[in-house]
Amino acid sequence: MHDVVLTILPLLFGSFLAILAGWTRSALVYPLGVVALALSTGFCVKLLLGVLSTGTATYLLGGWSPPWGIVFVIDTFSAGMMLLISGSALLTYLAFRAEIIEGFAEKTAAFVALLLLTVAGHMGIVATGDLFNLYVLIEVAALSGYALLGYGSGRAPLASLNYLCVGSVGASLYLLGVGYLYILTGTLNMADLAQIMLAAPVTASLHGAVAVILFGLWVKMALFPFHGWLPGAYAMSSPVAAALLAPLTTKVMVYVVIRLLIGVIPGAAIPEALPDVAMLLGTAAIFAGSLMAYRQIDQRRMIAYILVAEVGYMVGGMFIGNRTAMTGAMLHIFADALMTLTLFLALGSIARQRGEMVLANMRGLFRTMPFTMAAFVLGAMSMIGVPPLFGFFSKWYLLSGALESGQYLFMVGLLVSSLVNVVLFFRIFETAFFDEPGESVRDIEHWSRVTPLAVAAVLLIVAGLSSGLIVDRLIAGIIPASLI
Amino acid sequence: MKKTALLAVILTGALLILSMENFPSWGDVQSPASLHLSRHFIEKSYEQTLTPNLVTAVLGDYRGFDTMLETVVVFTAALACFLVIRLPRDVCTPGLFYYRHTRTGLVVRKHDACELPGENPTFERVDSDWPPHDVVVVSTCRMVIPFIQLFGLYVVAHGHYSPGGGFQGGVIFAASYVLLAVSHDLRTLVHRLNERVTHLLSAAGVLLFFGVGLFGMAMGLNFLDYGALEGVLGMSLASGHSLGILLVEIGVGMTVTAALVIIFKLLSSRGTVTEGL
Amino acid sequence: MYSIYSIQPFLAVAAPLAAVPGILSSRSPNIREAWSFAAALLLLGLVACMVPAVVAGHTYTWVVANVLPGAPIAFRVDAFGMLFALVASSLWVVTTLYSIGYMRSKNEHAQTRFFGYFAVSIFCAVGVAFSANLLTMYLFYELLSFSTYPLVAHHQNEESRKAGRKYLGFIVGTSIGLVLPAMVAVHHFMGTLDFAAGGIPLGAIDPTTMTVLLCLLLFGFAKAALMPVHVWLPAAMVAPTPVSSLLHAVAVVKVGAFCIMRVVTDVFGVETLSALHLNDVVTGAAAVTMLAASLIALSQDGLKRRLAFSTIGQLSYIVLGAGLVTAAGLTGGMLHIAMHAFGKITLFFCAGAIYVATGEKYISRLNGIGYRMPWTMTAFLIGSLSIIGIPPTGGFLSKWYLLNGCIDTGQWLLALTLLASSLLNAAYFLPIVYRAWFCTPDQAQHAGPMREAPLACIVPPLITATITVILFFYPYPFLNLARLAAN
Amino acid sequence: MIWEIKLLALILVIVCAIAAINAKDLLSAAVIFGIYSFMMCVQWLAMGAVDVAFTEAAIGAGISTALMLAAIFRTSRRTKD
Amino acid sequence: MEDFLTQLTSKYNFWAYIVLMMVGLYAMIAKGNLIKKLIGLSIFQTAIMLFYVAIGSKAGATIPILRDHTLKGVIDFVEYINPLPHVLMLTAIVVSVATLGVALALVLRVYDVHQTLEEDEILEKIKNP
Repeated sequence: MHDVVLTILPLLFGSFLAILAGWTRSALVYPLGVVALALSTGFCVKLLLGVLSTGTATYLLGGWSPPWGIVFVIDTFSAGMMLLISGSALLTYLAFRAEIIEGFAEKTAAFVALLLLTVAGHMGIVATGDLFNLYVLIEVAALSGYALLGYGSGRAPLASLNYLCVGSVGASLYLLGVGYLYILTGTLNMADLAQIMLAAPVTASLHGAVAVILFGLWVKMALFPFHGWLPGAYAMSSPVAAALLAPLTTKVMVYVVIRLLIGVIPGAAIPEALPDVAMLLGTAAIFAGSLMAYRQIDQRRMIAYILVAEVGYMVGGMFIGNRTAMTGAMLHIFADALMTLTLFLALGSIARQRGEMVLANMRGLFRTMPFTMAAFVLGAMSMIGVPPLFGFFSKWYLLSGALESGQYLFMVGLLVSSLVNVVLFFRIFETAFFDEPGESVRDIEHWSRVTPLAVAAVLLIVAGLSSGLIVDRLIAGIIPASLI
Repeated sequence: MKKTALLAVILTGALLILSMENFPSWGDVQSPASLHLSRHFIEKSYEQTLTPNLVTAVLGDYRGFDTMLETVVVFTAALACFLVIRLPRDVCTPGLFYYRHTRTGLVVRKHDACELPGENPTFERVDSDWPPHDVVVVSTCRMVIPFIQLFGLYVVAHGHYSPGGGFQGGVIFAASYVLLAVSHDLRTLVHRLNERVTHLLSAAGVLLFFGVGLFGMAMGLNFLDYGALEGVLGMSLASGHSLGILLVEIGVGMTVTAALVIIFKLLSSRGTVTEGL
Repeated sequence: MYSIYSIQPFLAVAAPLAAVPGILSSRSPNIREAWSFAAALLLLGLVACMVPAVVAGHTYTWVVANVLPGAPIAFRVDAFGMLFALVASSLWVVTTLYSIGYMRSKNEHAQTRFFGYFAVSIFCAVGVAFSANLLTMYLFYELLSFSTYPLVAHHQNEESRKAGRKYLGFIVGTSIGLVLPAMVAVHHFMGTLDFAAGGIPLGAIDPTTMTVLLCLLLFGFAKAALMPVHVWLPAAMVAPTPVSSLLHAVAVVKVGAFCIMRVVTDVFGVETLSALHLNDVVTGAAAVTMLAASLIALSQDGLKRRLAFSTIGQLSYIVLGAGLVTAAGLTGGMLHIAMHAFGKITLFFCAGAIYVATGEKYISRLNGIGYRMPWTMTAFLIGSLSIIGIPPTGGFLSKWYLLNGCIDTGQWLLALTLLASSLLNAAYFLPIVYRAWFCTPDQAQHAGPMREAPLACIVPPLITATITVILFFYPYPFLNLARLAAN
Repeated sequence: MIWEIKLLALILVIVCAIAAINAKDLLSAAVIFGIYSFMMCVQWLAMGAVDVAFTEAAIGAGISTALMLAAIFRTSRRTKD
Repeated sequence: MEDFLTQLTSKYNFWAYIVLMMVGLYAMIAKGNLIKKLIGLSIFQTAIMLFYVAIGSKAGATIPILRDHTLKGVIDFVEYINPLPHVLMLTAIVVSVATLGVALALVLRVYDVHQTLEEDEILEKIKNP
């Protein structure tokens, strides 16, 4: 009965306890985080199974029924998202054990607490059924994210500050849009709002409200041309924070937009020009992201730019306006999160051995770190879109959907970005394969780092092979029948 | 750059103004915003929570989860500041120590820290970059601060009946400490409320909130359902809710106080938490 | 004729893959190569087990995962797939033997990696052979591209880096850029990618789109090396010889040709293509490639490069057979997959043996080598005869069927092209044989008594040469399968 | 409250906002920002939002300004625009 | 004109929020000083709060604290201002101060690294260290 909320409570509780433990028994901090994340993941699995068998689960927080109180609403898709978030956070947390314990000294407790809070925030964003609660959760997730990304030497604080400014404006715009909707409908609950909006007259203000909300969320998800903060934030920060947040932040925002589009905002309320603008921006994001990625020297920055392109994939997919493309966008959330996780985990392991992530530092990696590189190759192949890895199938749906609606430019964008990804990743592979590692290089692969990475990489294959199942059980039931 | 910015801003503004076309006019009693949810809150909340201040009732009870997260945000901000700017302890020892002769106001500089006798000090330690010291300010603040803190407590406790609540009270309480730091020096504040205490207090505040929520779950109700307090001390359902709000507000107050003090300490001492504004 | 739902195809495909952990974890070379052999024999056995049922006209199917609507990852063994799998698996055994000899005597580095990826490549090739739909085929096609990259770039020097780049650039670029959108489009129009569906019915897609799709798929499967996407093939010759033989005789290029054959027969459908006269596109591209490649081959001095251009030309025979869309033509094309494989692998083995024994790579330096390496050069002669198409070698049969196919449909121009190309084949192979036996050695090391390459390098070409001859007299498993598939 | 006064307060808010972002000295910018927050608080009081006004007075005009001053004290007052 | 004036008077609070918001946004985009940017951000956020509070207002209603005489009887919703926007804005204010705190912390770190708060100077220093 409490499964819905129990997915998030361990994280919150864990973060409070981590602070208490940090000032009393600091050895307990790291295990506490493991327990919290593992509990959360466990409850997510339970929740997913429950939702699969009994349908959408609703939880009334404070016992007040909607629309007066705040509710959590979990359907199959969001249950999958919850599992994705907590699972990927758990893997990251386990993989970076050494960094978390050693790298932060007396700040470990604060770091662990913030990490748990940001995961809780992201999960809450997925779960909540209340527009304003969503805003608060966005801020919980973002604020702790700023801190995690801002911790570091050199340019990390500046990048994070940049992110903070852009992110706050995005969240504020979202808040403004919610205010518009509230003044027009008088409610904040999503289900209630959907009901009222169906009957509400379609006016310029309604269009304005929807446009402002979507605009704000686009800013938050780093859609081109609002992507400026993303590469810096992920490339400058500590590898832990990057590996934790890169798979989550943009994807969760994409999830929010999808949820609003398919569950709350009726088609008539979307301004007519908006889908076209979105397609334009999405396509532009793909081209610009690929181009910029090609020009990067730092490999983390390069992958961050690929993320910009991937956001373009998803935004394009959801605004194409047919069922196939929407399925593709939703599937790509999972796919992109998993492959980003794999890549960043692998890069984190490599960075620990080799320092700065420039191409020259990746010599001979295939020989010295074979398992890490194998996982990296899988992640890269998935980004390129090689079957049977997960990335191929979401790309397939997107291509197919674009073809259905005659969005040929978007199709070209998808293919070009795949090809650019081939070039980008094979640059790395070539260096790692052909060049000899330097004399002084002594790479160590420890099982505790390789295991989470291997799990993530194997998941790419497993999820790819079961993508039909994922679409059938998790996604197909969520897309309204009216979307053809 | 500036011109483009101006143009973009004006364009956005114009679009936003256009989009207000269909808003109900300002102060319209029959606008949807005043009818749907808010009508229910105004008419039912006293009956359900026994709290005349509607804002407190909605904030603490109907939207209690929001409030909890909001507290978590403040808690997060404190941790974030700690993570970002707190310097490692071994770096925090200053190279020079300044001592002031209390009678004459002369300042002495030393390379090592001195043991200062606790009773009747002839010398006191001062910050390296905040030497002025005014008796009037110090004495006034010393007198005012207790009253400010008392007022803060009042605001927390009286939130049910008048404007106020955990946030406002907590902020006022924190402000009193800021005043202490400004009028004396940061070391005095750190001496009263050291880092460990503030961190534990901030965690304890959210934990109190959380605990009220968990109590609801333990009694077989939903998370944060204050109805679980019904029967505790022989309370009715509505006064259980009222009590729940009070407990929660206390938790909020604790966290907000502690968190703001943490942030202020860190910012004003640039992460050393020894000397500062 | 019925379909058997059985895990056998899956087991057969997975057999080489199962050996990979064994190969990688082996401590000593002997154990490692024992794994390779075991897997090769196991694969051959598993494939052979299915032969009787397939020859009888049945098919095996096995669904691995339902990934996309109308396009699961699934295996299906039919006559054509069986033909290719039989070629690939039987040649793997021989190639393994040869690799052991070659790699050990050249003292190559990273042999474990070599054998590991070798097994993966065969896994992919068999996967392509047994695919039940275009998606599965694409899957294994892509995997094959990536898993052969470390083999092509085995030497890890600047030259192989460039070659690897070219190789991947062409193969992956075309498969993602051309095949993927075409596949999506076919799926969009038809709702399925299954080969069993028997092609696109006439009128389902308008002719212009059909033409575009056909071109995309024809040039997208760049492994078939139709001009102008053949550039990768000569470049990839920097690989060690066993790789070249695997790549250019068995796995890679044949996979490309196989894919095109599949596309023509099972995706578009023979009737539809001939009704729309789209087969002319296929035959046209094939004919041009055939002549151009043969002409270029004439001017090559590097032995392996000449063989490479010969391969490009020979692959077009297969594509031509597909484009003829008659029973005889298709039979000829499919049969040519087998015949050319045995013939060409013999030649590559010989080239490798020469290199192992003497270090020579250029034709102009092979004068008189026949006396030093008589066995090798005999095998070479038989292989060349087969490629040219002179009886009693298997190559004659496939060319015979192809010619028949041309004449059946009255395409005299194509028939002439075929004959001209055969003449050119003779023109670039026979001089080598002539030099070997009838020129006086101008290098001192070629003179003197017989000094052959190690036994492991000599036996495989002799085996394949023998098979080439046997196939002329007894071509039945392959011929039956090809006939079955063509009808 | 009389609407003229409300309007005046509103105009004052806007003036303070513009002044705060244009001040040539960060310290004065921060102080003007404090005044801005306080005027905003008066606005809200005029609209009957007592709780919000109270909070804004304590947080916006009080703690925010204090934090900003602390930060400026620890960095620099200089600004180019 | 008449229309416009009635529009203006009936919605002048909404107009004011837009002006403030644009002032804040302008500062965020055009100002190079990091603290100025943060002031802009705060103005931006308070503008939105002003908008929300304006939503809640009702002509002729009083503050949302129930008066004693109505506690026992029937409560008429017309008498009290809509409390919900106030609740939301309380949260938003706290969020904004939290954001400000974190932002200032980051500003301090930036200053530690680059010794300046001007964006163009920082970029200059990054380019030619």
